[in-house]
Amino acid sequence: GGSGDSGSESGGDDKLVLGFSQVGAESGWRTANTKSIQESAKAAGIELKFSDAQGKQENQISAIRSFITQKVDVIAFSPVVVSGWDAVLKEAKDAGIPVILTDRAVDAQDTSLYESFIGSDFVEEGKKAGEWLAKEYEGKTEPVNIVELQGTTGSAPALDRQKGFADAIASNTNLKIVKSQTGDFKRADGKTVMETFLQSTPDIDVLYAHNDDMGLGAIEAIEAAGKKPGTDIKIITVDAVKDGMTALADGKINYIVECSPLLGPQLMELAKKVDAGETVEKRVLTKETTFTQEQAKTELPNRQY
Amino acid sequence: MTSILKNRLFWPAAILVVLLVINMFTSRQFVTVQDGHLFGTLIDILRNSAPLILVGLGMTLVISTGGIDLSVGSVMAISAAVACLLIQDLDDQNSVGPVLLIIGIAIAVSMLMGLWNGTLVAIIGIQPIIATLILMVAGRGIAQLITDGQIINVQSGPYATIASGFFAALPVALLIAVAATVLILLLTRRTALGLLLESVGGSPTASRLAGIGARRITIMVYVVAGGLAGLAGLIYSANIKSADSISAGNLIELDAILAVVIGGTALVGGRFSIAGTVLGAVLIQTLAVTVVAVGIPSEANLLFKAVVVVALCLFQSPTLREKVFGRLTPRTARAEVTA
Amino acid sequence: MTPVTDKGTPTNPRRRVYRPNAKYVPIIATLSLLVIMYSSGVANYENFGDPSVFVNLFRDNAVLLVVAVGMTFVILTGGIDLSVGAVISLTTVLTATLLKGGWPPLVVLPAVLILGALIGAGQGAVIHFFKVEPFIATLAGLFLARGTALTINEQSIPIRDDMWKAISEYRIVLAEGVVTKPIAIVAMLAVLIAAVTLAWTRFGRNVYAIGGNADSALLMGLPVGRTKIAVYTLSGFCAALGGVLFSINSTSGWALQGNGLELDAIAACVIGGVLLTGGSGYVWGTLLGVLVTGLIQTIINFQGDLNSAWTRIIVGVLLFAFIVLQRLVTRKAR
Amino acid sequence: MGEQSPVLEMTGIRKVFPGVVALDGVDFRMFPGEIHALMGENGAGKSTLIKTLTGVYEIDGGEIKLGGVPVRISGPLQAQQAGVSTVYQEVNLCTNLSVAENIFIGREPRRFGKIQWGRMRRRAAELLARLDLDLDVSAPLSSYSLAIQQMVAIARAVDVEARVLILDEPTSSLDASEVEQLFRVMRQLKESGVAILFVSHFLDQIYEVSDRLTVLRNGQLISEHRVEELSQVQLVEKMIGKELAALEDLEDKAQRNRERAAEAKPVLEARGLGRTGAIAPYDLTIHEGEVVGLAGLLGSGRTELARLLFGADKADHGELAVAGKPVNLRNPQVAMRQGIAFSSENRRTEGIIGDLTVRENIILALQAARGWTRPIPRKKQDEIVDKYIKALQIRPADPERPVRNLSGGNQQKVLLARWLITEPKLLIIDEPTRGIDVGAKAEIQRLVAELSDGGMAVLFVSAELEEVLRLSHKIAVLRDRRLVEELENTAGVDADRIMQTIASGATS
Ligand SMILES: Nc1ncnc2c1ncn2[C@@H]1O[C@H](COP(=O)(O)OP(=O)(O)OP(=O)(O)O)[C@@H](O)[C@H]1O
Ligand SMILES: Nc1ncnc2c1ncn2[C@@H]1O[C@H](COP(=O)(O)OP(=O)(O)OP(=O)(O)O)[C@@H](O)[C@H]1O
Ligand SMILES: [Mg+2]
Ligand SMILES: [Mg+2]
Repeated sequence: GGSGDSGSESGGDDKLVLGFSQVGAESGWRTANTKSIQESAKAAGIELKFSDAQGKQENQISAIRSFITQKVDVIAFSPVVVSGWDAVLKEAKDAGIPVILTDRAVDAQDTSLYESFIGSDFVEEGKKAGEWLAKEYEGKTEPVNIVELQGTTGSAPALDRQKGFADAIASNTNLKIVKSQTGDFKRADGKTVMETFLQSTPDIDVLYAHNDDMGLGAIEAIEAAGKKPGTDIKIITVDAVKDGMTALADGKINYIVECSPLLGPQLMELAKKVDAGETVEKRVLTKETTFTQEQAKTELPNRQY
Repeated sequence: MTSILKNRLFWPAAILVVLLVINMFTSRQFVTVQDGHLFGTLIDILRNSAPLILVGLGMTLVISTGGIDLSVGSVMAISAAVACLLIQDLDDQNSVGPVLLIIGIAIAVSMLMGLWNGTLVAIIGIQPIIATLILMVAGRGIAQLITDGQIINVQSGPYATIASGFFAALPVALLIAVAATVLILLLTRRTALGLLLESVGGSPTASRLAGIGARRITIMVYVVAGGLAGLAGLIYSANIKSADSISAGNLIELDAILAVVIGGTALVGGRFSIAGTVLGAVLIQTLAVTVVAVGIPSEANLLFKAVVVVALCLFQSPTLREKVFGRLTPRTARAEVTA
Repeated sequence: MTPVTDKGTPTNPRRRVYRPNAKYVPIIATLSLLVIMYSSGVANYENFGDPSVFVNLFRDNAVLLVVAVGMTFVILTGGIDLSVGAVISLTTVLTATLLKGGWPPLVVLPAVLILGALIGAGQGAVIHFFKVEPFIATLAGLFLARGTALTINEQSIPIRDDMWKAISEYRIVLAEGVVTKPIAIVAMLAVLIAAVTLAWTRFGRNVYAIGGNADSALLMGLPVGRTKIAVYTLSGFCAALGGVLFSINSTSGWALQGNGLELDAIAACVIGGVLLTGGSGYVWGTLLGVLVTGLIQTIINFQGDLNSAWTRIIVGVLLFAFIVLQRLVTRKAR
Repeated sequence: MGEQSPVLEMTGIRKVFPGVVALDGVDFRMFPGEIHALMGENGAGKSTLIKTLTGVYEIDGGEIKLGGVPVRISGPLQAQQAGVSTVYQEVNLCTNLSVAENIFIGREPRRFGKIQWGRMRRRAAELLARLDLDLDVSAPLSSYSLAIQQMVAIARAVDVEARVLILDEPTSSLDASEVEQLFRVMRQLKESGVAILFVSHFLDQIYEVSDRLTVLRNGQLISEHRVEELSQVQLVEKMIGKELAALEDLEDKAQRNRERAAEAKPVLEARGLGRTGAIAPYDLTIHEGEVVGLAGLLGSGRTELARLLFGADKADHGELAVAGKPVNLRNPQVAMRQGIAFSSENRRTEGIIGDLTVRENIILALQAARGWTRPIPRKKQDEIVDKYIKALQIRPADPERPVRNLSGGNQQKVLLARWLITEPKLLIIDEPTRGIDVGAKAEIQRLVAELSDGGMAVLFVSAELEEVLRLSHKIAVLRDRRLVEELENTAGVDADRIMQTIASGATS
């Protein structure tokens, strides 16, 4: 089982109590994120109150309120959605509990409502992907047909990765997104959507998938259509989970922008500081990078998720 | 002519044909022969419909008894998780025998899940929607436990075959769906099961007094639905050569119920149509493909789906049909009265 | 000759003794199980006994409660409304968009409520006039409402309107350290009004009659069509009201809001003893059903060490235990 | 009365269902203050005519005038508003609601829009008292037997201020005293100028209350008469369109030899069998070839007694032996395996399965007994079904028609057929002749006699005492849900003797 240690009900001691509300468990990435947080909390000697919102904002709001009722020392959460946190954050502030955002930002007007935001920048990720592509086709003039597999319609990573990518390739007129459709961040949907792309679009040169899973599904479809992924169709994805890295090392994916779920240690450090009343940076970026096929080969053995 | 128009399945079939024609134009290969087997959009659609058809078949039987099964998606996830977990541990993932055995185990586990549902409904007497909701919620948790929240990859040739292989020029997944359909048809129409199901769904009290063992039949139906969902889960996971416990069969219960209703089976139970469900399932899959092929932006997908469903349910409505087509046959007598 | 009267007890008195409360047995059973569940929470978790935990149930589940109230009417007629979650999302998106566009809040509020009612009425009309199954008609409504919301704006939109924010932040102090929010009051009012409507008005009784047997109701000369359309209108209105409460609770609008809420609402009704086949159940039951699901969620939150997998399993197990116990208790009492 | 103008006038009414012309140019009229009987065999179109009048069906031709004004009634609600109050043939009430509500729903007493429950209950109780009923009006209707439900439906209809009151077979499961109450109320209403349309298959009842009658046959109007103009024999001839000789022949056969095998083996023995709150423990033995009749008033527990013998309800006292061996009838399946068959009085909710065809409904019990793995071959099905459609004169004689579309009487015949084909050792029939026309009733009685001659044991429950007396070897009398006496049906036993037993509790 992936459950953490049993949070003993030892209210009396001065152990730091951290309430963490996770978005859900919509992907392997998210599970790794959860694990990282649970393990690093244990390592750091922090008592973790964990709650899974199952993708619903209302659950998350009530979880945070429940943390307030339970009088935890620090609250951290990965917001399901960008807006709508003003009221509950204010409640936390009034109760004197500092809040740290992880992974996704909020658009609260009053930034004093939270102490810090630690996580990746999705727009930046899209941009990195676009920049690599622009570089790859630098100086070439023949049209390049790109298809895009979007994440869940309306979700922040999907919107931002789409935007960052589009911005980065905007100046190269020969790079054109010919089809863009949601694959819901799922492998199976990635495969079926790619099948249809292949049937309805004659020359696909590049596939940009908003996560590894959809890309991996699409690879299946490309192979079934008798083409070589990575060669006939260049593939860029985001995340860099182990399966994606394997495919990258095998040459089936060309480029992966990392979006690291392992922000547990950084979060615990922040929590301790915040609890101690130290001032912390408002924006902490997760340590992450990008991978080419060569880099993947060396990195692959170290991947744990 | 009018008798064709009156058939409940006419309009779903007509819409299916329209969608297929659209796909014929948008796709480069609608049906061709490639590497000795059929290939193209049509084949993709049929192959990808297989899980929904299987789940829909089970759902039809459950609905015919006046029940409903929300847990099918979770059962799919469990079955896929069990199969992939076991295959992963095989010494030789490509040996056929053990893989078949594992498939058997996964289906048996799924049927056990069905037995659980059936027991809650028939023995304890819980309303089906809530009885199966329990497994819907908990089942996915169980699947997540089995896979430890990660995606389990397998590299088994025989396993992948059930989703993407071909046999006699036809996709294996489609053949499985066809076989299941034929089996269910035989089971319901060549034995008395169909009659007894419709009777239980039509009036449980009257059926009991006619000496029908409604309990046993109800349990059996949930077991069959579980088994079929398990099979669907295997095809789903074989298609991507991995077990994804979170997305496998997510929300498929809605599509399956929709397929059943489009196919002309009433949700209150009673008369059911297997062929209708299959048609409904293929229609839903075609719709999904058409949305991509036509390039409808993803934020408008739902609107497009809504338009088709609205059109469909209006066309299928007997009253509307009478109002529109009834005019074709003049009713002088009636005109007199109303005048 | 044996005196007939003493052993062959006249039937009336006996019936009078147990029949009337027989119909309240499910509710009483549910209530007692709820109390047991709450007490075991208090026994097991620190701070669980804090009155605000219980009071917060109403605030945290206000939206669900309002929607479930509307759903209760629909289910009582033997129908179902799958569109409520989508109507919520459309309402929040519209509210946020209109408020952002500078519309006065006092115009936006009635506008979105009326829109919700109209969507419901449309569905009801399709169901009644064209004899379309409620499931498929409201599923189409779901696609339509959420599709519209998505096309209006895919992203979440913050609400900066002063009135909305003021209501959102307004606290009602019930006792020392126990506060609640206006949305909870609105939700309880909805329950109250619904209960009165169902028990004391002709419309309410027609709802039960139609659920019991729609054909008979028609032959008895009840306005079946009108009532059916009315319940879907009501459900649409409640969903829109739920949407407004949602937008107040989260001061934002988002097209994916309320995803799957229809199932939660249906489940709450059914847990509360409303029969899906129609004609039997009470709004009070629905209230209890909502509290049960809310309490399960609270227990999970207090447990605090469950990952997603275990969360689901524990929710399932609690639900199972509750439903089976409820079933056994009511069966015994019959 | 002739000089008066009719309150209701229907001319040239035509109604076509797919495959059947149910009404073919029927004229029908009613005058204020008359009781008008609508007569005809099963499936003649009586109920259909009523439903076209109240707007349940849209007419395909013809005209309806109320009080001389042409009207278009689009549904029961409009019919009620136009002053037409109806009790339909199948009891159409909402069993999930209380008795009081069923009487008042749609016109509940209100103040400021709020229903006055107390007043409603009081008025309901008063109304029922008029029909000599004492019920707990706040109990759900489902806790009462079908006969009571029928009385409640009547109470509802007679309370509505109406110009025209329609009663479609209201007496089919009432016993003599209830019928008397009903007639009393009908006469009162007639005095006050209400026109009452009355349908019944009991000729005696027709002659007792009606002023005038209209005969339908095969959806066509045959004739209209003043009741005293027409003898019973003439009436029946008009209904069936044949000379009556054949019918009398049937009646004769039904008169039968009731002395039967003293040495016959018992098929079923109940010792102290009972169910708390339903029926007090009773002893009952039924022998091979014996017809046992159950007599009693409305709600005396006949149905409850019979249900225990089929496992439809579970007994909580006593024991039961079938063919000498003790058995526990846990459910109907067990009973069927013991060779017991039971046809319920409530054909609509406990009998037919409306969506299924006549054929499927007929073979259902036999198929259930064989199990789902052994389907009855289609050819055999057709044979059996054809045989019984002919034998019981089920009309229309189309086995593939959904049974829901059959007339009430024909549905009843389908149910009988369902149980007859299982060839049971003991046949329990609760109100088998409910809603069945004269010809078919004689036919069914003859059938019962014949079956018992062939060795089948029959438990016969009927509200019609005549019928019970004619058929039974032995009569068990119930009162207040207690079996009070068992009588050999010898020469001295007649209706009076039984009524006396019922009235006094027991004689011995
Ligand atoms: N909804 C329907 N659809 C098709 N046929 C119908 C329908 N209702 C009635 N019929 C047919 O119309 C004819 C007249 O039926 P109706 O119910 O009026 O007979 P009835 O005179 O009331 O008989 P009974 O004495 O048995 O009640 C029958 O042949 C019946 O099968
Ligand atoms: N006069 C009455 N007062 C109160 N309850 C009654 C009365 N008559 C019948 N009932 C109810 O109806 C049911 C009658 O039982 P049952 O059906 O066995 O009667 P029955 O002898 O078959 O009479 P019938 O079927 O003619 O009504 C009982 O459950 C009882 O609750
Ligand atoms: Mg009739
Ligand atoms: Mg009876």
